[in-house]
Amino acid sequence: MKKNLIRTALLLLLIIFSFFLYSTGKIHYVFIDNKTVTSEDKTFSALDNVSVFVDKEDSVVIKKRIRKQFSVSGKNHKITVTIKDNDGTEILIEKKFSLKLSEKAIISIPLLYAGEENWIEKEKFNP
Amino acid sequence: MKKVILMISLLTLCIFVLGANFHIGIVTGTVSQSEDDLRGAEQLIKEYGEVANGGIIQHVTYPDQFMQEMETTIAQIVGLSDDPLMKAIVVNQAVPGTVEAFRRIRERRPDILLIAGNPHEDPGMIADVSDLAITPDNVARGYLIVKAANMLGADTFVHISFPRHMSYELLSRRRDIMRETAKDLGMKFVDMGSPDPTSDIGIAGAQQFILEQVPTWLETYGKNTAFFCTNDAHTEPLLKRIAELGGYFIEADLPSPTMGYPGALGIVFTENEKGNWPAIMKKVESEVIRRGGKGRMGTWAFSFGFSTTAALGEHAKRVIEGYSDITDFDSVMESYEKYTPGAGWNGSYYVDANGVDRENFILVYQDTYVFGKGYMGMTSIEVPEKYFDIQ
Amino acid sequence: MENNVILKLENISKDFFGNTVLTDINLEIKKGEILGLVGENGAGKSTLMKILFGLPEITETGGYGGKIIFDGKEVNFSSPFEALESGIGMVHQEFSLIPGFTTTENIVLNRESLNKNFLVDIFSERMSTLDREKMKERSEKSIKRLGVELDENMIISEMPVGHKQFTEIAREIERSNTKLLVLDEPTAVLTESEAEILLKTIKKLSTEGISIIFITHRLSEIISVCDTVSVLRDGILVNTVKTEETSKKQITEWMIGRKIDSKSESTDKKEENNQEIIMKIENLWVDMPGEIVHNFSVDVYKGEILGIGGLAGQGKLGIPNGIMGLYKAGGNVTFKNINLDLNNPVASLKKGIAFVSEDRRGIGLLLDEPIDLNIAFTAMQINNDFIVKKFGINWADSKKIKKTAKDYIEKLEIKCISEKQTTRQLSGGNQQKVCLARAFAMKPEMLFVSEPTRGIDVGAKKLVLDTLRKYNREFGTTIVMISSEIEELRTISDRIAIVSEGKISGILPPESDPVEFGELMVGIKDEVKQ
Amino acid sequence: MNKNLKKFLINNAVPIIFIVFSIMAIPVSGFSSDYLIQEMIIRLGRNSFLVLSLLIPIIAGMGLNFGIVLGAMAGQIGLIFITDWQVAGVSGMILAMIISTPIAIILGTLGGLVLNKAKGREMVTSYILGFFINGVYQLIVLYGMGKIIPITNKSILLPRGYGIRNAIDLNNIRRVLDDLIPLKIGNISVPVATFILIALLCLFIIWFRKTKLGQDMRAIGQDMEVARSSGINVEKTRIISIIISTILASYGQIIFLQNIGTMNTYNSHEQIGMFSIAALLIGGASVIKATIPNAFVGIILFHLMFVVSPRAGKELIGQAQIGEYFRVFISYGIIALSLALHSWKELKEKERNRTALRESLQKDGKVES
Repeated sequence: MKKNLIRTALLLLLIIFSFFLYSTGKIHYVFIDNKTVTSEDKTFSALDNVSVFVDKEDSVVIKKRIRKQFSVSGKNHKITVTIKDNDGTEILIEKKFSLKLSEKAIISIPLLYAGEENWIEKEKFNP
Repeated sequence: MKKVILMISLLTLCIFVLGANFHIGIVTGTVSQSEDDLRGAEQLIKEYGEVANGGIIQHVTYPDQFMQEMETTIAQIVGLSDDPLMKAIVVNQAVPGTVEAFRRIRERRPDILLIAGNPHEDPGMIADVSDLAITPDNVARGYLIVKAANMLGADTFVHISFPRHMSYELLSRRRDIMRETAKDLGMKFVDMGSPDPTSDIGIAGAQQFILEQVPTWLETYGKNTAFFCTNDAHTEPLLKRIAELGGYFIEADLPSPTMGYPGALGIVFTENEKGNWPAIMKKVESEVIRRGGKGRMGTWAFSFGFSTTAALGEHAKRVIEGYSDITDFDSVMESYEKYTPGAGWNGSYYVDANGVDRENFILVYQDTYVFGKGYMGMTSIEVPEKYFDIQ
Repeated sequence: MENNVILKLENISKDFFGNTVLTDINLEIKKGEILGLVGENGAGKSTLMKILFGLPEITETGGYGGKIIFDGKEVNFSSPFEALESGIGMVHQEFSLIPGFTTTENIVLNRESLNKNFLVDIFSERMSTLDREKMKERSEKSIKRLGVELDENMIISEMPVGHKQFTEIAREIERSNTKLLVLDEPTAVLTESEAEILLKTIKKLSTEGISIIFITHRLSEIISVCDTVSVLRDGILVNTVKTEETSKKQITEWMIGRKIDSKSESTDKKEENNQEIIMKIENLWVDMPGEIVHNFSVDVYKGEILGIGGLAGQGKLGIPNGIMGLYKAGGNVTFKNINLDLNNPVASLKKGIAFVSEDRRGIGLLLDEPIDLNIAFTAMQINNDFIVKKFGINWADSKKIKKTAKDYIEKLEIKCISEKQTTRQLSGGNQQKVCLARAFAMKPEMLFVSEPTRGIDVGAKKLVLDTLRKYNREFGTTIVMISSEIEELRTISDRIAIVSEGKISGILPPESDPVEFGELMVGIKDEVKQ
Repeated sequence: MNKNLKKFLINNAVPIIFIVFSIMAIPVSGFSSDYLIQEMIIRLGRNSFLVLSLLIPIIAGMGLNFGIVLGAMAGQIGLIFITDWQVAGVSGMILAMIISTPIAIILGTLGGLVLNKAKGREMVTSYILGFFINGVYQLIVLYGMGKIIPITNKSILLPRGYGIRNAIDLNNIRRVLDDLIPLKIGNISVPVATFILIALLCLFIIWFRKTKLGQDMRAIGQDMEVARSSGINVEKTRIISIIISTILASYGQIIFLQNIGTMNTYNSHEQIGMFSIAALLIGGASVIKATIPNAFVGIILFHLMFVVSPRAGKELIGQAQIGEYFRVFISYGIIALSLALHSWKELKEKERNRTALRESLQKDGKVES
């Protein structure tokens, strides 16, 4: 009897632990677009010399009209964008965002650069 | 004494070739698994010499049982990066394990160009880790093979495969495109199952199955039936029966005049002919015509395996020497044409399911050659856009 | 008085599919009593013990009849573990020890002292670790109780045989509740000094109140240690008496039982006393499964018929099989003063020694070949008989083969349609005759015949024996005949050697008292007569 | 020859032959020592768990458990699930282990039950059992997944909507354990966390041998009938030993694949049993006795041969494919050799035991010499 009690408790603990593992390990996709977009009748054109990294991954150069994909695990994330202007000055943009278990994010560099509110779009994700 | 002379001649050779201070690693299957790939490597060795003899080509092979012995495949490919002069590694075919091997090489030697021919692993995976990947354009071919069959006069199209192959995304996608094309061209499409030669039934059993079934199929669907099979082992018995009994065979999954034809028609090549594609074509063509397969049976005039190994090696050399860019489509086509005089090539970039562009993943195809008829000019036919959207 | 009885067997009977092996056995053992249980092999001792222990093979074959009352309660054990639980310990004939374990590990086998840990609560008791200290203590205590010297850290497989026996007993008495201990031939493998210690131990245990059933073939041990002795014969309890009221001779008579004329019908005795030795066997050992010969020495005289008898499994069958090279053997065997190459069947055959095996269907006959070829086969192979040379090639001389076969068919009265009949179709007796014919066809100087009458009917038996004797008398062939039936040996042999525990326990003339044979068979060493 | 030396040579014939082969082949192959050492460290980390999982059934006298293929399949099913759910990192790996455990227990029980019906022929039976379960595995993964078992991730699902793809990218958990605690000595990186896990497993095995269960297994391994007559539940204990082995193998396969980074859904497990057993045998183990050092020595020698022989063959003969054939010849030839040597060793052992028996009988005066 005592044994069964201990076993049940341990099993429950294991299941809770599994859920914990699931939530900390769950992958989210972050798509980053460097494409010209039109938002509220304004056009934000794609940028040159953009490099991006999300969380601690290595930085990636995103050419014009290209979409790149990042995968990150966990809830809270940080995106760091480095943009080199035509005159050679570097602009660094850092943003934090968090995602629910089944969400993916689409981030638009031109919108982010322009400081627009809707730089990030979160969608329900069905792989 | 002999040894001394050998040593001296080797040394002199070394001095001569030292000008090119880089090596290119080529990984292929063995003769028993994929002879043409290996012949491509031999072609490169003939041209540029072997590392052991002071040349630039280092050739190794992956295991015959590559599905089970992935560890060895990885070790073989990674082993090449142990050479500090190694500047490019070409794996053709890029069997499972190549992705991981490339990842490992990237970590230790980011300077090495990694090129994959005909990858077996998922396109997305290989595109992530390699500098360049090339595979037959099964999307375009899905349309073009059926189209060619239609042009020759076939009214039914039979696609022969088995679940393991259908678990390869590009293969099953091609099947779906073929089905769609057949429908659009007003042909009947049959999706035929067959035993997997790597299963317990073995190659012999799988071939027996084809030998026994083709006459029945021809009876059921009529003489104007074109056949296509995804497996190399199935090709030989299929060709044998088609030559005897009728039906159409446009091209093999990995088309080559040496694919299936020699075994099916009992053609033996001399040592000189091996790797000499015009001579091989001549011999195969005359035999096919003699057996009455004129205008019904086709292939690519140059083996895809052979031309890919050779062309990728050549392309790698050009890139290292600074003559071209690794993802330069035209340069790749040029390299192909260098080894396939007379045959046309075409292709496109790969776009994955998320719409992400893969600039380093090129899909290519060669013009179809029908024996007794010549090139079909398939490379100049535009493939309608809608077929690219079939996932 | 009744309270003192620890075990009572009432009317125990048992049959295996209609084959009665035990009839109405009644036995009683008191607390602290030592009961000797004797009987020939196959008399039913082991079946009785199996019933007592509730072995599955008993229940699977229909159970037993009668009642067992142990410690005042009627019991019917369904497994040996239940028997062990209630306090009956058993020391087996074969060592029931784990060879790679130490003495201690064996003594406390499956009753180890344990240290608990947290995993026990999650999984089971078996996750506890062993408490080696305590285990050692327990085994030391148990060894002390036995009163013997045993190294508790020694690996069993490196131990002398005697110590293994003690380890087994120590294990049984380590169980705190053991009230009755069954010892199945514990002294069979011991040296005399070891056996003495064991007997002392048994006495000691009985004074501590443990009752003991002592099964042995050594009657002197029964006399010296047991309080009572029970004799089993052919499944019947012949007698139970106090040991002080009986003698070895009496016990042996009960065991052997059959009333036979002490004068055998053997008549045709050879007059001349030929003492020329044709084969000298010294220290022969043979590694034949179930018939291990340890150290067998005997001289075979030219022209005699030497009978070799003994209980089953004592090694008599191993002798010819070893000499003929069918099983691995060693020792010195000389044939006509020349050393015989053991482990080489052809060498023995080439020297003119033939063998009619007890395994007729296995190695004796080519079952799918005709009679004539069977008869000629060995002679063709070994002596190049029945062979004609034509064009430089050896051909079988079919005419001669046919003639010889017909000859033997007639002489031995082999019942068959023709000499071309395959031997598979023949009856057992006739197959045996073909085997003999084949041996005769080789014209051997010496012939080993192993169990020639096994499985054939009485008429055929007589014929086979007569043939052997006739052949011996006519050609002067030396014959060594191995048989389980002493009577058979007595009718034909000139001398009879009895084998016990792999070596010779004595040689007797055929007219000796059957009791003497019996005594030799069960290995009463001190009464060996030449 | 000295008797002890001879005995030593006979007992260690297999590793000695391998060492000799390796010593000859290493210089010929032309690999740098850095590369070889790195490769051996990777392979130790990758394979040790699998090879060590063979030890417990050997203790229980069940021989070499080809049935670890069952465990490998359980591990792969765990990996399929975490890939489907997109759980990455160490969390993903541990989750895969948790998922694979009940599957391994079921498969292990099944395996144990079958092996109990085939006492004395465990090795062949477990080998065949691997094939049988492989069929079931294929059925589940190729038809069940996506149809009955919900799989949502399109990237691992076949385009037809059910069944798992031929190859699964394990990038999510690729090398997470190996790189958990990074350590680089010179040019060589050491998977510290993996080695810690392996060390823990070794400690577990050592501890396990001291438990009551371990003692029972040893007893059963030496003499099943005696163990049974002493009241040990032989059948159950044997099943437990197979279950433990299967669970360990499933973890082993997960560790193996996290290092490899890709999973051949239908083939990755197939050669696991064969190669692990070969490695163990080459390490000097036998069907009845295997130690932890045997496992490590075996992995190093076997994989050294595997890495070195293709290149050695190529350099010797000059043709790339000959290298591959040379490797196949050497590797499989040596597995055959080690099995043959093993049975030869057993024969010698038996002969020696018999002589010893005779000698001891003589000593005891049962047989006068």
